[in-house]
Amino acid sequence: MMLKLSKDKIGELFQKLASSRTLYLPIDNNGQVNFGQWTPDAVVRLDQLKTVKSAKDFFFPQTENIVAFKRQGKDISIIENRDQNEPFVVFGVRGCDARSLDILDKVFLCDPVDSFYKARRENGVIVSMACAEPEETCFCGVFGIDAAEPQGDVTIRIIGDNLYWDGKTEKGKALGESVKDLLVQATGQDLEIIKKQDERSREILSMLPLGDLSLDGFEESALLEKFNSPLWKELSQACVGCGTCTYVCPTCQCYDIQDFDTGHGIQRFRCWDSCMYSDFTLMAHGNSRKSQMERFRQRFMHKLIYYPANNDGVYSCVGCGRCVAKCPISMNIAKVIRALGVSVSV
Amino acid sequence: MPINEKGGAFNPLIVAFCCNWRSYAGADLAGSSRLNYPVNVKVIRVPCSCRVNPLFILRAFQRGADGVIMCGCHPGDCHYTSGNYFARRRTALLFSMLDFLGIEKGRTRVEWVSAAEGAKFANTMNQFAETISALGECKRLEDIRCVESEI
Amino acid sequence: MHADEKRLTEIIIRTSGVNVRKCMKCGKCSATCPNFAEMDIRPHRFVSMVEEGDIAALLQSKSLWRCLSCFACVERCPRGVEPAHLIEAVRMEVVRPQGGNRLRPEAIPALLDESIPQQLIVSAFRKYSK
Amino acid sequence: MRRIRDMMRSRAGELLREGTVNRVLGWKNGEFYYDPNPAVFETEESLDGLVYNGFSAAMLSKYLIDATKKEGRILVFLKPCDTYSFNHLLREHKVNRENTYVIGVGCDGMLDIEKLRTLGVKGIKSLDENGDDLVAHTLYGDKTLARRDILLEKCLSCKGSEHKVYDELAVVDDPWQWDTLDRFAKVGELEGMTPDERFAFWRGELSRCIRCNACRNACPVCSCLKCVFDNPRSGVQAKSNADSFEENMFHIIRAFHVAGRCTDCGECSRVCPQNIPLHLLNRKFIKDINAFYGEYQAGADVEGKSPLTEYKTGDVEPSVVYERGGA
Amino acid sequence: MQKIGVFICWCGSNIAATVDVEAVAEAVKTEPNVVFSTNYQYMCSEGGQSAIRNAIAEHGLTGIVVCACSPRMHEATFRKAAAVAGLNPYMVEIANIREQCSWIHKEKSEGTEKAIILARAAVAKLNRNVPLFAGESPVIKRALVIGGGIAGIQTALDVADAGYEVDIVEKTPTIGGKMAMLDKTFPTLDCAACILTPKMVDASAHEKINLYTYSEVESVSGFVGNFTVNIRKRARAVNSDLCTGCGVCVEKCPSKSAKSEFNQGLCNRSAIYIPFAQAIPNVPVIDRDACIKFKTGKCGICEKVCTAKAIDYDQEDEIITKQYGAVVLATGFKPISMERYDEFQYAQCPDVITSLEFERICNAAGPTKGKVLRPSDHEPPKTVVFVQCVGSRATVDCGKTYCSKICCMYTAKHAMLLREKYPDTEAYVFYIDVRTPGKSFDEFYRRAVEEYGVHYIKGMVGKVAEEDGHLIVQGSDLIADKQVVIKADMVVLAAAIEPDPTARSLGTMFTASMDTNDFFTEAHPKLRPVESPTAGIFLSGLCQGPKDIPDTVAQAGAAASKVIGLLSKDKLMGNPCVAGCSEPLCNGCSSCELVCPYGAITYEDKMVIDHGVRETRRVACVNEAVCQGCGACTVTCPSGAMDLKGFTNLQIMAEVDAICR
Repeated sequence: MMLKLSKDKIGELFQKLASSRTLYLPIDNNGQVNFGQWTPDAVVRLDQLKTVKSAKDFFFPQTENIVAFKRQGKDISIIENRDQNEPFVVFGVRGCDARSLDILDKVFLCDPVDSFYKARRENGVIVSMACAEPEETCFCGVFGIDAAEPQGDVTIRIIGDNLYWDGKTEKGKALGESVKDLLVQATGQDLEIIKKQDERSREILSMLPLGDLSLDGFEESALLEKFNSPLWKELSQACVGCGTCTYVCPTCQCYDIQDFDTGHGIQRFRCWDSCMYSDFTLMAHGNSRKSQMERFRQRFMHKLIYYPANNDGVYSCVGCGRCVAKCPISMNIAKVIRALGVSVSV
Repeated sequence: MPINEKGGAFNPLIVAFCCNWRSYAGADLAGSSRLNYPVNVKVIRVPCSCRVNPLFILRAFQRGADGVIMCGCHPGDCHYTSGNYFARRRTALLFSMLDFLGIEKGRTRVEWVSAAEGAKFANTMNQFAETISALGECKRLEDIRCVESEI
Repeated sequence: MHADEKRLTEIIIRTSGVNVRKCMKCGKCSATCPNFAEMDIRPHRFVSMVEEGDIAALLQSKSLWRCLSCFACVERCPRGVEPAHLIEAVRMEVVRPQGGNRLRPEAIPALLDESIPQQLIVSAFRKYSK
Repeated sequence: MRRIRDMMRSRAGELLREGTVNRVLGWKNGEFYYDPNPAVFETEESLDGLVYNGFSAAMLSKYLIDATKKEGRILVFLKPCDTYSFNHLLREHKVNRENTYVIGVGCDGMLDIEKLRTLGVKGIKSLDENGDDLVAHTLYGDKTLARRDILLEKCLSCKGSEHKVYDELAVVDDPWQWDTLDRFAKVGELEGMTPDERFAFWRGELSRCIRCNACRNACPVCSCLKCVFDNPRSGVQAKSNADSFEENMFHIIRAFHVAGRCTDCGECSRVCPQNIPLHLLNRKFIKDINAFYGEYQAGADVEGKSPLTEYKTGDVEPSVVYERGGA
Repeated sequence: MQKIGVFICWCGSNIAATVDVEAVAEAVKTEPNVVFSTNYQYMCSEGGQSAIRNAIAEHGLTGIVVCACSPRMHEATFRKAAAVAGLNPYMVEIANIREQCSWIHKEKSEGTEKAIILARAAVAKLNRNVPLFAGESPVIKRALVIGGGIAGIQTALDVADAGYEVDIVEKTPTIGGKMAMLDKTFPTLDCAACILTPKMVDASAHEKINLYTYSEVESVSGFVGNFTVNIRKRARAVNSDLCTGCGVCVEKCPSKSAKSEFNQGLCNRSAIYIPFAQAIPNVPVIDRDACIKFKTGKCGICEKVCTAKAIDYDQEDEIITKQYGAVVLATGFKPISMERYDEFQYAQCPDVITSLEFERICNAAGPTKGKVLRPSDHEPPKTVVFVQCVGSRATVDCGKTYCSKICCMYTAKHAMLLREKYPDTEAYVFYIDVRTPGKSFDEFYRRAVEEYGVHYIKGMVGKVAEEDGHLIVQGSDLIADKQVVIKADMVVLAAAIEPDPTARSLGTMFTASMDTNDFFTEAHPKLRPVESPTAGIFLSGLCQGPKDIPDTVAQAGAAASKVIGLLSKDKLMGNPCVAGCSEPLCNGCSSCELVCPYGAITYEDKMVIDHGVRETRRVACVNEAVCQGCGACTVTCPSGAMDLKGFTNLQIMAEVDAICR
């Protein structure tokens, strides 16, 4: 059932949503837009196509404390930190990010289940948002994502003066119920407008320059051939080994677990790791991937071959294009797909 | 007496890095002359002021220090001839940077104290402790993970 | 020592800014004093008497009015004690409490003399009137 | 810049052919006009992919640390500001000058794609550069822009068109010129604020930090084989921005470690995915160094000591910091 | 995993009165790896040390923390005790709970709390300690003495007599120093020259002593046992090997208008000169500023008259590089300048002189051949006023805050000699105090008063004015409470003495610390009075503080015995707390090399194994014998490759953490 709300009442909507749970949505901090907690004076930027970081933070935060060890005299007590039961809404998630959660689910919800992640998934409601003006860096279509009508618990579209609210799942419908005073039934004319908008969006999406990227050749059977490709050396030469691509990526899921000595005890936390880092998977004997080329290769092999091989052919990339936009030296997955994909098909 | 957020009397924590040859000896002299200075001042002995790494200073603030003071030989009188000259440049720049980041500049200090200046050491510590008491708890460079109640 | 003298000693030490304990009793102040013969209490004794709090005698001293304020003693003292400032401070204690304006503006024209510099009048006015 | 690109291609071809060099380090064209990436070209044919335009900002000096360890001589293209970093690396014995052939390339100022986007230009496929006039071809039509409006922050206070080190030059007689700004203006503005305002400013900026290490890894001065922040045995290792302290600590220490060495190349701010003005930290140190110890430009030459490895007996006391106004 | 024992000292009541030692012992038991803790009345006593030794054996301790007085006091004691029990001495940490805790705090609760924190910090540091082993370095069996006055000569003779080579570097053309300028010495009144010149001859004739006169130390490197010193031997323009010391050149020299330094400028000397008759070496030197040949190129008379052909105008300064195991500073003193004391008219009246000038006037070899005559008109004075404490004990202007110590005695001597030679001459002494602590000193002063009738007036001189060829001295007589005016013919000022100005640069060169008055400081004011805090540097004579000749000679001997003690060792155990470079982390950037004050760091290309990767890298190498352990390199190293043993980054951070916990 399509509902709608006049755009000038959007503040009331946020107020209402935030009254019963934490509301996260794109907020401007000195020109940079990231998902953040809504406050009445926050600068909300729903027009921003891409937040710098993705929405994965709310389910798989950059750092989280997992357990603490407290020292009293010579005794050590263990303190659990599992209190992720706060309900929250992430509002304005684009199609790519919405899809990325499926990819993370496959990692964190398979056995053994990551209880921290699971708790957050259960407590979080995704309000996704349709893209009307995609950018040249977008290539979600390559992974079968329809940015004009993204998945999510609720999907919204902002067209003209209206916000259209489409509750899709039980969770989404329940959320709609909690703000039903603000929403009215969309008319037939509205549905017409929506249809037209979706068509226009899809037309632009089809014209995107990266839309022609082909994933042919990234099959499991080509694993060794890809692994041994001489192109990795050439492609990785520019890589400076920073973690930008992995940290802005909505699907990167590697983490490290470290201990922090607080002086009163030990706080064990997990934090994002990046396969681009020289200390990634560093072990006592050293690093299993000694060169940046090996680390660079790992990232793309994982996204394009290892992951799909283990997950029914689903690639660990949603084509959000953040890495395309943010890489300091403009090396990215699009260039990798272009270089390696073509080399096989030729 | 300033009151901290927890409602108790504010007892500032002051870390003093003292070079072994002059300032630490000056602190000893303050002791053997029975010159009082606040119990809040805790001295860490380093061979020379040039051994004081900015990491140590930030570490102290991270762990809840409210003020950090570095004492060394008077310029020109370094046991190692030039260590304090390097330390002087390093601290001038580092403390200027902390000020630039909005850390109250009263929280850092450099003082040259010779082995004969027990009284100067005690006076310096008294003054510094007063300054820090007036500034109150250091929040801006504190690491919340190190606050005891957080764990 | 009388409570009053004690209070006066403190005032004199405070207003003069002199630390009488720095004196090492070398007598160079008196040795250098150009008006030594006229002084009943000599600069070096002035210092020790303030140190002892013997203010009553100082208040009566002729030296208060015979000190030329030449500051030779201040200049020569090897310990920076500044006896002349002490004398000045005691003098002010005598002048000020004795009440009222000892120099009234209307009295000035009569005092005027070609040879008296203007500064002297101004300085006297500052000292002797309230 | 197209003229310079042509010169680069032809000279690179000649040098490869005559065997003076066996590799060429330059910028390779990408998917769009604005995303050339640093690349090594080993054959004359591959030089067709060599580009040089307003988006060749990525500095090539740091790549030479590894590249010059390899056999043979490598040709590198350095913009004027890149030569300072190259000199700095020479000073610290990080690159092998003998294995390097430097062509100094002229520069019209590099462009900031973020600024273009902020100006509302979306879906940029390519650009035409012609002096001050730029035309962006986008998914949503063409847009005309002025070059001066979208220059990278670091280029607004350009150090000048002089190359500090080179074997030969590829420059034009009539480069596009622009007015540069006082590089310390923003630092001065911050210094003029109250400590509370400064704290609020930096908290706002640094709170965006995601500890991706791009600033560090792109920095030509941060060339440690293993950074203290990556070393589990250093006692200060920190992989995540666990809290505000870590953000402060990382950036203060990073700025301190490059103090007196930073060439003010501005790469840290350019590469920051969160657009944190990190260069201001470095410029604060440079401004203080200039004020306390005399003007110093790291990378202007190869010899001599840097401000933190020398001293004068009459140096200012650290109390100079406290004597400046403010609380 | 360490096993740490903690020992808390009461220091009698010094600690125990303000620190609850039981509570400290109890509190530290919960610290990581602490397996034992106890307290004892005097930890440094044999009983305390044996308690430590026993606990080490009984509990298998791997490290100990002693909570006691300053580590500057007893760290060495406890390290030795640990070593006896088989523990590495660097597994000992001291928590200073006396000087930095019990003595500065009054409240027992506060003191106890702080002592616990300090103990905790020491335990935290100790948990990061590793055994350290000192390197050895050889001892060069030769000493350098800087300064050829009585202090330097005596030290050199004593060291040389023990069989070690000694070089004396003296900046003037002769050894002898200030003592050579003196007439008689108090309180025995024996002639200074008579007792000094034999020693000068001994020094020059001693086969183990080598003199470098007219020479200065140019630069120094190295460390205790192995200093390398560059000595600049200035050109005399006279070949010492050829010169016979006949003195014809001095006689014939036409330029005779230079002031005689030896005679305090009271008379002139020639451009080529021997400072005084008994000078050693007896070789003239050409004063290039006064010499006509050097100024105009003409003259050359000395060269013509020299039968030995010793004159060499082209002679150049020579740099001599030698190695020494020990260095003795004996740089001496000079009277302060009287130029700024306008009240005494020193600069204006030639008859106002300093005591040292008076010495020369009294001396038979002096400008007046021993007759006391006024410099202005060469008439014998009828009345002489001596003024003591000129510039001493003064806190203002150009004065010195300290007592110059020798003035009371030499002034009594001067007045006495004057009255003895000229009974008709009146002598007045203005004094603030007369200080005569010394054997037969007060008797000497009383003799001057009682037997020789010297007038002692308690008070200071305020003014000296010239009037009709006399000096009108106006001073205080504090006992009579009157101002006295004396019509004198000569005024003698007992000027304060100060360290020789060359001491400052030598102090910097040798890293010998100085006090605010530029006297060298001793390693301990009472227990190590002849050693500088810098190892291998010893102090002799007035460069350490004002003293008279017997004290100087005694100190010179003491310094010599310390030098002999050092040189008698074949090897020195080094300080193991030195810098070390972790090669896999080193970037080869050279920053550490640039800041090292000792040149202890060099760079080498080395094969480095870094996490299984083998490559040749340019890495820093520390010369452990040269490194003194300041740590400048550790902070300048961005990657943390450089660390300082005994004070590692992790150790100091552990202390910070423990204190801030």
